[in-house]
Amino acid sequence: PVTIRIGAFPNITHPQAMVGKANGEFEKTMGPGVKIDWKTFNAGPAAIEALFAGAIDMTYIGPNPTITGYVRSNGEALRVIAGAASGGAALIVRNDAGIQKPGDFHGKKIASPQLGNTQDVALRSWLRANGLKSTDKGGDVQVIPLANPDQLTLFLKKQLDAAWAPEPWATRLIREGNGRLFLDERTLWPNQQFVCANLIVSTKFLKDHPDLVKNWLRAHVELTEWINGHLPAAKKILNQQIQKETGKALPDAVLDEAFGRVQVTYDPLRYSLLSAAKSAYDAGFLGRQMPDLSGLYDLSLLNLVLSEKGKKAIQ
Amino acid sequence: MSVANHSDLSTAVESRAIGVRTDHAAPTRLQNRRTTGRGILRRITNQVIFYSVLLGLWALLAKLRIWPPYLFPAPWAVASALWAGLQDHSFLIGIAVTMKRMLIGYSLSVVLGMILGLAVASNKFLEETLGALLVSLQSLPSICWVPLAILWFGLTEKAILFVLLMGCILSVTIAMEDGRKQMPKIYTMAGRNLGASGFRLFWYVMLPASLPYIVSGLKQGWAFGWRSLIQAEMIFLTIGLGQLLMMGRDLNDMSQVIAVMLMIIALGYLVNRLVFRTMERTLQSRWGLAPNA
Amino acid sequence: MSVANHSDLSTAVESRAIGVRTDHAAPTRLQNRRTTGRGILRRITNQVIFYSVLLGLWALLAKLRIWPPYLFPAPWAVASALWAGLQDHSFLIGIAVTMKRMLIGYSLSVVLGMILGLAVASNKFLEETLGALLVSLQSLPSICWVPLAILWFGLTEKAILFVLLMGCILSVTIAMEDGRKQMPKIYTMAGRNLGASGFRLFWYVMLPASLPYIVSGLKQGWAFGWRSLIQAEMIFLTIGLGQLLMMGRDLNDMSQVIAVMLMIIALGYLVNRLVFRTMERTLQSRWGLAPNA
Amino acid sequence: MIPNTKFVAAEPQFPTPCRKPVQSTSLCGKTVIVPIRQVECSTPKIQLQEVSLSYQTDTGSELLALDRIDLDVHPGEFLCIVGPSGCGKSTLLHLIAGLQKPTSGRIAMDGDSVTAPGTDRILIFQEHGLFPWLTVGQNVEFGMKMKGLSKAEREDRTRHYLRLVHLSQFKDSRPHQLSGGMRQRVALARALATEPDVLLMDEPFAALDAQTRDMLHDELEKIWAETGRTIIFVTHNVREAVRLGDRVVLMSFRPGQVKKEFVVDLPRPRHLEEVEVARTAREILDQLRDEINKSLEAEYAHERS
Amino acid sequence: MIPNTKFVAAEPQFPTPCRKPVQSTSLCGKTVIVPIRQVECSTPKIQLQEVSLSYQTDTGSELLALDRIDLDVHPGEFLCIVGPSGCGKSTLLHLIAGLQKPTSGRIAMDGDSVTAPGTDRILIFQEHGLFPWLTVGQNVEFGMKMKGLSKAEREDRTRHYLRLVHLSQFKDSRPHQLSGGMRQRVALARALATEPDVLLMDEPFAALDAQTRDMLHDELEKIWAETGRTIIFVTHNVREAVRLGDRVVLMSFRPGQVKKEFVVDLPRPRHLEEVEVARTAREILDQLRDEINKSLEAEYAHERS
Ligand SMILES: Nc1ncnc2c1ncn2[C@@H]1O[C@H](COP(=O)(O)OP(=O)(O)OP(=O)(O)O)[C@@H](O)[C@H]1O
Ligand SMILES: Nc1ncnc2c1ncn2[C@@H]1O[C@H](COP(=O)(O)OP(=O)(O)OP(=O)(O)O)[C@@H](O)[C@H]1O
Ligand SMILES: [Mg+2]
Ligand SMILES: [Mg+2]
Repeated sequence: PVTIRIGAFPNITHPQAMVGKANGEFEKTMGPGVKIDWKTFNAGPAAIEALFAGAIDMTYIGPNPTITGYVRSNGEALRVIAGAASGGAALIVRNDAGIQKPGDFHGKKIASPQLGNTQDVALRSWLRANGLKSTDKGGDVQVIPLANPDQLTLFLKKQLDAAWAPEPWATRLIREGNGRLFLDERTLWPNQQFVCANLIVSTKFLKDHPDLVKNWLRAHVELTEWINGHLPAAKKILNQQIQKETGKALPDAVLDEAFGRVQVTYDPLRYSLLSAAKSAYDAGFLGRQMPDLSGLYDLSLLNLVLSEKGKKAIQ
Repeated sequence: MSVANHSDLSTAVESRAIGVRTDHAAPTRLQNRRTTGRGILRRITNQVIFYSVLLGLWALLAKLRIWPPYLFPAPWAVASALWAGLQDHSFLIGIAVTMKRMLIGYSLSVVLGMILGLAVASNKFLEETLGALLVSLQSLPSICWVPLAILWFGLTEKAILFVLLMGCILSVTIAMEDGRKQMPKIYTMAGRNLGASGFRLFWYVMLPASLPYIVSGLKQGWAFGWRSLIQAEMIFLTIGLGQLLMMGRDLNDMSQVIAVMLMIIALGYLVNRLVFRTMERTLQSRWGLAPNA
Repeated sequence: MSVANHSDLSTAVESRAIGVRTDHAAPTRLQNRRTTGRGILRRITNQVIFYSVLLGLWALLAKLRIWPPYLFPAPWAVASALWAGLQDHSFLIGIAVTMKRMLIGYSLSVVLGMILGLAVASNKFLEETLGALLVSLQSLPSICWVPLAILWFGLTEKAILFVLLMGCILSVTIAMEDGRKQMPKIYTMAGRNLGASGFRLFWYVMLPASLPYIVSGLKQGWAFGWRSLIQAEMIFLTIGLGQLLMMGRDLNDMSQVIAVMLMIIALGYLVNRLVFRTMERTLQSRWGLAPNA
Repeated sequence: MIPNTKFVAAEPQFPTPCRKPVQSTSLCGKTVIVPIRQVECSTPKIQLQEVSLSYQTDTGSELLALDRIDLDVHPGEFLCIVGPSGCGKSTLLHLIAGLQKPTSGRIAMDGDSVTAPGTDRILIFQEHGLFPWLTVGQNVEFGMKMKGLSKAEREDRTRHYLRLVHLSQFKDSRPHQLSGGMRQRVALARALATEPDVLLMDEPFAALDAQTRDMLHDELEKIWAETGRTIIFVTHNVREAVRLGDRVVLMSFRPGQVKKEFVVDLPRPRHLEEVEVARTAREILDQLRDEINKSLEAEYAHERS
Repeated sequence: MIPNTKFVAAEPQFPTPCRKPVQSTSLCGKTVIVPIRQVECSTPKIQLQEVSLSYQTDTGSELLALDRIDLDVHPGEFLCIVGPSGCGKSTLLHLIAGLQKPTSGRIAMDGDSVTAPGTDRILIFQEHGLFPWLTVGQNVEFGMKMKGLSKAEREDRTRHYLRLVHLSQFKDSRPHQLSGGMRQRVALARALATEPDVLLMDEPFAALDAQTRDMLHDELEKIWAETGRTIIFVTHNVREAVRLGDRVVLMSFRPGQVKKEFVVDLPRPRHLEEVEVARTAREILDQLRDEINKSLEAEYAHERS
């Protein structure tokens, strides 16, 4: 039998993977001839590394690792074949930091989870859009790349004023770190939609096993629809799976609030990724030349699946 | 009279023992004293006192709520995390998996490290080239080996073992080299004079002569390996203590982090007591080295 | 005749030197041989050959494209990354910042490690309690100290130093303990007999007597510390080699990762050659220990 | 050469004559050492009462090295100990030095129990025990430094005692650069330099050539006579014991016991090659022979078993 | 006791008489050792030609330890070397053993240059050099194991030689559990057990009591007589040298040179306390005294400078 090796994070932004893993949807769709080998990651670069090395065939992953992976391999290594989730990031400020409006960020410390990652890029472009400058660009706003758990600690120590954080950390910063929602990133985008996770496949696997990929996409789309149709049940399964993999479930309140800012979708929201890439390039993360991302998407299989189901194709 | 005097003497000496290490008794005699019921009792009492005080201090700090409890959890919170983890077997499985990896990887490292050490020791060319490189390689953090590991072994157990290996193999090799460099000249002279040369000189003379260093290196290698393994598990996110630690951290669950840390410490303590202490003791009593008390 | 014979002899001995280390000449004499022009020349030739072969192999593998170049970059790709990093000074600044931290943190560790070692050595109670704990603590990966560091020191240099300290202080302490345990009994006996006791016994006898171990421990401590520092820098993401490494990794830029690794190796090599080798040499020639060649 | 010598063989508990420091008087440029005898005696300098020591071997069995030793050493006495190899001579000195603790019995110095080493009793180890990390000069200085002597004083004495053992030229050498005999002499200088009340010497001249040893005998005797120090001197050379000692204690083969004591009543200075010294030595040797035979018997008994 | 003894003092290059192995014949239950003299001589067993060695000291200056030594040792000869402490005796043995390399000159064994240690020349180190990680028995076995002897043979010989040095009971002890003299005897047994062509002995009996030493003298002489081995024996005890040697080489004080050779032509077995042995020894001692005086002069010269 063939084996599909697929990566995912035990995280609410990878809902199809978590729910599908839990209820066996993928096994059902792929049939008995296919063995599914799940690999767990908790950071994009490691997943890309594994994809490069041929250790996995597909993975659910955020947009920025996708871009760097594509650019680093000169467009050789991977293709985006579907979206997974949208939204799920927010700018949180500490209640007693005295921040009411963008202008108040002068001289403040803002954290992002990782240099050059999705939130980091979004933060930097938002700052620029609001006429603020980070210290490394000669301004007075300090952008500090810092792991999410450490952001919470520093919120409590009052050494950090704000953070651009993904879910569920945004919610936790609000609930446990005396934080306040300053900006939901969705408000910055058309249709309140921007990609926060998509499904990528290694080019080689896509070429060798288009049928398998297509089957996978079928399950993926079905799961997406099921989740959107059965939100409470889906959330429960999602949380159980997270608990299974991480040893700890999210508190229900956190789950509800966090998931409220996430939308499950199979649309890769191409425009949002391209605009994020532009921002990343502007911030200096993608080298000297704006990379050509025209070959990044291969949505033909997704569209086949959608048309089978009588749904609108995605360009 | 002699009885009275004797007890006089022994208390006098006993009381001195609180000062700097006194080795006025032969090692065998000291071991004797150590294995007496009284000695063990005293040691256990000391340890109970010490750890109780530590625990009390921790409880006090937690009670005072200088730091919020999710950053500085109280002992009972950690205890309940520990209990929960043990209840649902996740900790036990983690320990089992991690220990299994450690045992395999460490044994491999020791064997390979010794072979490497032998190669470097027995070949002038290798020593001048590879030898110098090895020490420098040792300062690379384990994360550097992760891409190579994935490249060569994929996301398998082997990759984790590789990272672990790269973490501790060099400790063993370097300890062997140190032992060889610092060992008294008379041993190799006597060995060569009695007809040992080449491999046999290494095996029968240089290796045993540098045993004290090798034991020290094995100890350090164990620590290095353990750290590398935990880190590898954190990166690869496969079952194990490293994953539990990472999850605790990712979820900002300090009770779990500390519970896992306690387990790591306890395991380290156990291995040290059961394995390395025994090795040291044997060495000391056989070689007649300074007793450890 | 004596001249002819002499050269006969010396070549005979020279050719033997390719086999297992022969220490038939006194250390001082050997050092002499080593510092002769011919010896140095040969060593350099050896090293040039070795590293050229390594480089050639790497280039070959890269050329064959067994692995994709974005994962296994060619030497020239790494060279250009290195060049770029040096050009825009980011590497130089990284090295400077990291080395500064390392020097401060390492010196602190050595001093504190020795004090800790002394405390453990001089107090039976501490030895039985703290002593056992220390070895176990050593197996905790540095990441465990990060939450505590942030909690206590916030986002400051101090936090990084703390992580570094926790990484290598124990190596020094443990090496001191090992040295004390494995040192020949006669030294403490002679010292006590001549009136040394308490602190002075430690300082004037036990410490120098365990110097060979301490040097070994300092070496291992340096490696431990270096790893911890890099990891701390990766987590705190402040300027430094760790950050450069992390950025390379986050951006999946293997050329940069390898370039930074090469810099770390080169620094390790330099420090080892300049500092630790010298210490070992001095020790060997003073104590008349087995020469290293 | 010197006719009026006397030799007394004594049972272990024989009340040995007690000596005050001898006086040395200069006679025609040559120092003649004349012991002054006293009948009345203060407390012994060193007193061993029923001292036993047993080592535990790896196999768990016990090896009784010293068996109920009773011994009094008087202030200013020069006591020599001889006995077969492995009879416990070194162990005995370690006990007196306070480096080991007896399994039973009591050791007292000036009436006080010995529980730890002290600078009043300096031991010269059989295997020298020089510190390899110090130069020869620093080794000699070590004990004085521990005693807190001033730098000038230390340097003075170092110079003096290194010269005494003929090693001035090697002040800055390392111990490993010396020959076996030279190391022994450094150890001797190191011990003498601290100028202790009691000197415990464990075969200090074993590795020396006859000439050097003769000269050191003279020097040691002179120091002893001039300072009134108490010396316990272990040697395997019976003649040397007779040459130097006021009293020679013969120890028995395992377990080490005091087999016999001999008071050597020959006038000083004596000479190793003297007839009287030789005769006395032969007397002791005969007794020693019995002990060795016992050791042989033990050996053959073990063979047979 | 034995009247017909002869003593010849010889200049260094004096052609020493060459010996074949002596024969031992049993006479009324006592072994009498009779040397057989030969005038014709094959190649020397060991030949030193203009051998010099200098050590470099820390300060960079050189210390000339051996200065152009010329020495032939004949097959089956028992050669003793005496000399003042620090004159280079141990260094000389190390050179012959191949453990050190001369600064200049040539050392040959059976005509071949010596460049490395070999099992045909076994050295007993002055500081024993036992392996602390092996038991006494394993230490003795070590050389035989390296030679590839069978287990049974090894055990046999170990038993035999341990018994020879009276240490059968300590077969399973560790070296650190032995007394100084016992360690020396183990080292002796270890060297003898490999049964080498040439035995190099560096003060092997220095730490032994008179009786034990006497017995080991007898044993050594017997082994030598029975096997025809060549022995180079360093000692500081001139009498011992005369007791054992066919020839005694006196070395001069730094730099070590062959000052004089003495052929000892006394019938064997000799005894340490014999008058003739004593007389010969005194003769050598007188020469030694000159050397010591030189060392004293060097000492005082250094003092003054
Ligand atoms: N650490 C030890 N463990 C066990 N036995 C020991 C130890 N040290 C000494 N012995 C035993 O104690 C006995 C006496 O040893 P000691 O060194 O006192 O003898 P000695 O009289 O000094 O002999 P020598 O003249 O050979 O130096 C010996 O039989 C020896 O085997
Ligand atoms: N490793 C060394 N480095 C420098 N000098 C040395 C070294 N070893 C020995 N020497 C010097 O060489 C000389 C001869 O030493 P050696 O050990 O051969 O003397 P020896 O005749 O055996 O004396 P002893 O009778 O005291 O054992 C001594 O003066 C000594 O200081
Ligand atoms: Mg002794
Ligand atoms: Mg010598």
